Amino acid sequence: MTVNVDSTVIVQPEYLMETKRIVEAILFAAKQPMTCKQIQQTFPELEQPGLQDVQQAIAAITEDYQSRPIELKQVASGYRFQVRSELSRWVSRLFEEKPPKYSRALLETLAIIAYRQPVTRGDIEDIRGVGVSSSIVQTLLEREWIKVIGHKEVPGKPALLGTTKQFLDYFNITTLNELPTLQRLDLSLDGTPTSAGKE
Amino acid sequence: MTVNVDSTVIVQPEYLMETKRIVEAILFAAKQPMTCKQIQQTFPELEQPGLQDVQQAIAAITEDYQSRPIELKQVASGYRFQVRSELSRWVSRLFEEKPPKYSRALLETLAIIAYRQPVTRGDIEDIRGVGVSSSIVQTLLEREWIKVIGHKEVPGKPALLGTTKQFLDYFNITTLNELPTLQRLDLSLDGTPTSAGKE
Amino acid sequence: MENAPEQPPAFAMVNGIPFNQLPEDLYIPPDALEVFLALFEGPLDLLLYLIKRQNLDIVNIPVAEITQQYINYIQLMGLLNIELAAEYLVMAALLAEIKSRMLLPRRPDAEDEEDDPRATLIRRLQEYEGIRNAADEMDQLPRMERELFATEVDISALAIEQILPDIELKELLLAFQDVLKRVDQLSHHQITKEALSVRERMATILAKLEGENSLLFPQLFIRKEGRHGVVVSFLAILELSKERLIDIIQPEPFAQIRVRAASPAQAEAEND
Repeated sequence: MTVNVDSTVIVQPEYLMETKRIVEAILFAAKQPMTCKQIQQTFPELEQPGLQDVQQAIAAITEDYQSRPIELKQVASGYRFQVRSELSRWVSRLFEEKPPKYSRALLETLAIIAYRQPVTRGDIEDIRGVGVSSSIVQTLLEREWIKVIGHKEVPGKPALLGTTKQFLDYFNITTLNELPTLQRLDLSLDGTPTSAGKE
Repeated sequence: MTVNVDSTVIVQPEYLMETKRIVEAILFAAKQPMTCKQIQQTFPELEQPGLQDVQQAIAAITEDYQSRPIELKQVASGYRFQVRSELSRWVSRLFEEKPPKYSRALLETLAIIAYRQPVTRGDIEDIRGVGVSSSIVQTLLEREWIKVIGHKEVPGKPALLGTTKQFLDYFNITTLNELPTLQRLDLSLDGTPTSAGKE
Repeated sequence: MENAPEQPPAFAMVNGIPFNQLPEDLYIPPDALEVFLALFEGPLDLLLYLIKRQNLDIVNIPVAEITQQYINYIQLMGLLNIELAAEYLVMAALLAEIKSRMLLPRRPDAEDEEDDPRATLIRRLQEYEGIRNAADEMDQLPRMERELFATEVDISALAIEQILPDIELKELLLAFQDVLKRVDQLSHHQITKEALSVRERMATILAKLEGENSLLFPQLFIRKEGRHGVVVSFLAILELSKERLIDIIQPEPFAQIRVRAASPAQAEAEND
């Protein structure tokens, strides 16, 4: 604890350690994004702050890091500290492995699941007009970007696929609404083109 | 750097600020401690700051985090950010998990060491008929249930493993003689629904 | 393009050269063309490409023309031995069907879009185009490991009590029994109290020798254990010697017998 050096140093009893300080430590120590609730419950049982206190602490911390090269960011499954994207040019050099590049087939499959969920593999094949390789679905499942969210009540009970919070986290967004708008042309055949529709 | 407090405030040239910002980002993103040299070499070749600049940046960052719940700390292999130890009490609940269960392989390895000591890893592999992962041996060593009690005089000088006093204490026995024998097991397990028992 | 005006638009640009015909001329390295053609993600993708290349609107596809181009393409793919998914052929058949139906006079009462044979195809093309664009845009989003990096803050300074798994003595024995069951040459009666105490004594003696240059033979016995203890220690020493874990030395006749650990470098004892 640093001190306002005005003669009287108030030694804080341990249990009075500021909520904000603890919230910050929890966010830094956690290996995945943390919701307010999760942060609250990390405190020892009898010392848990109110959710509003946690929220306030988060706002204050976000403010504190405004000028630093890292930021406290809200994604789908909570808050996490991350390096600001404008520094990626330097930071990416830390890692010998190039970030994974995903094939068009994988990205299209992922986009269909994201925008049209819940969908079956058959639905994906209908939209893309071509078979879906199981290795693509496997990769997406393993990355935990998609999951089976049910089964369709048709013969064969095919799995219905949807996206996960981890998918949103990975792409740095909080909800599916933040995905790029799906542009769709109208279906009129009378020659009037392109009144763009939104999903 | 903030140290020489002789009234003259030196305005830092901007490129120095930038360096500091990048160094901070690198330290936050790195998965292991970073030396000054490693930090320097993370910069693109034509933009690498001097080692002294890196050193200065580190000093400034250390200063900046003085009042925060994390600190930039120098350890044997370089610098890294770490959560301050005084926050253990609050943060530790993040990492408390249900105790895991030891694998079959670990139990068998421990049993062989207990009943057949002193044995080498090779001996254990011979008896089990499969390789012994070093992480299992490591776990048992860390748990202080086994120790290296010598080395076998054969090529490679493999370590000879035996059980420890802590091992006896854990099982609440005073000597290895008190380890149950198979005969006794057969008696005591008579009628109990375990996988073992009669052939 | 500076080609003859009558020529149809290029099928493909390879190294900047427009490519108009099946590869009879050897200008075009077939490999490059193969790579180019293999880029298509399916029949819809290829169709979209053909339409976009001519700046045509999806809703006004000149079916006859596009069908011809499409068929040219899949012939080309066949010629180059690009593995052609069945979907391409299905699409060719569909196009041909639409084309033939477009040639027939429309019934006057069939104003419905439903009856336009192109409707389904157009809807699918539009849907696919939307997804294709969305996939492109999604690929541009900043994402972890590429533009964004998690912060890695060490927690080793924290005192975190790790809860370790518990095991019971019985489990240990069961594990050992399982091992023995798997190994034919070992049988139950070898695991006797006697053998175990010799084994334990072997470990004790090795531990005693650790850090010592050598010990006198009698130092390895504990008098107060009595006859039984002496026998156990003696058996342990013989066993250790047999397994070449210790050396028994007598420098000259009738000199005191000494025992030392077989490993000369005692210091190594801790690291394996």
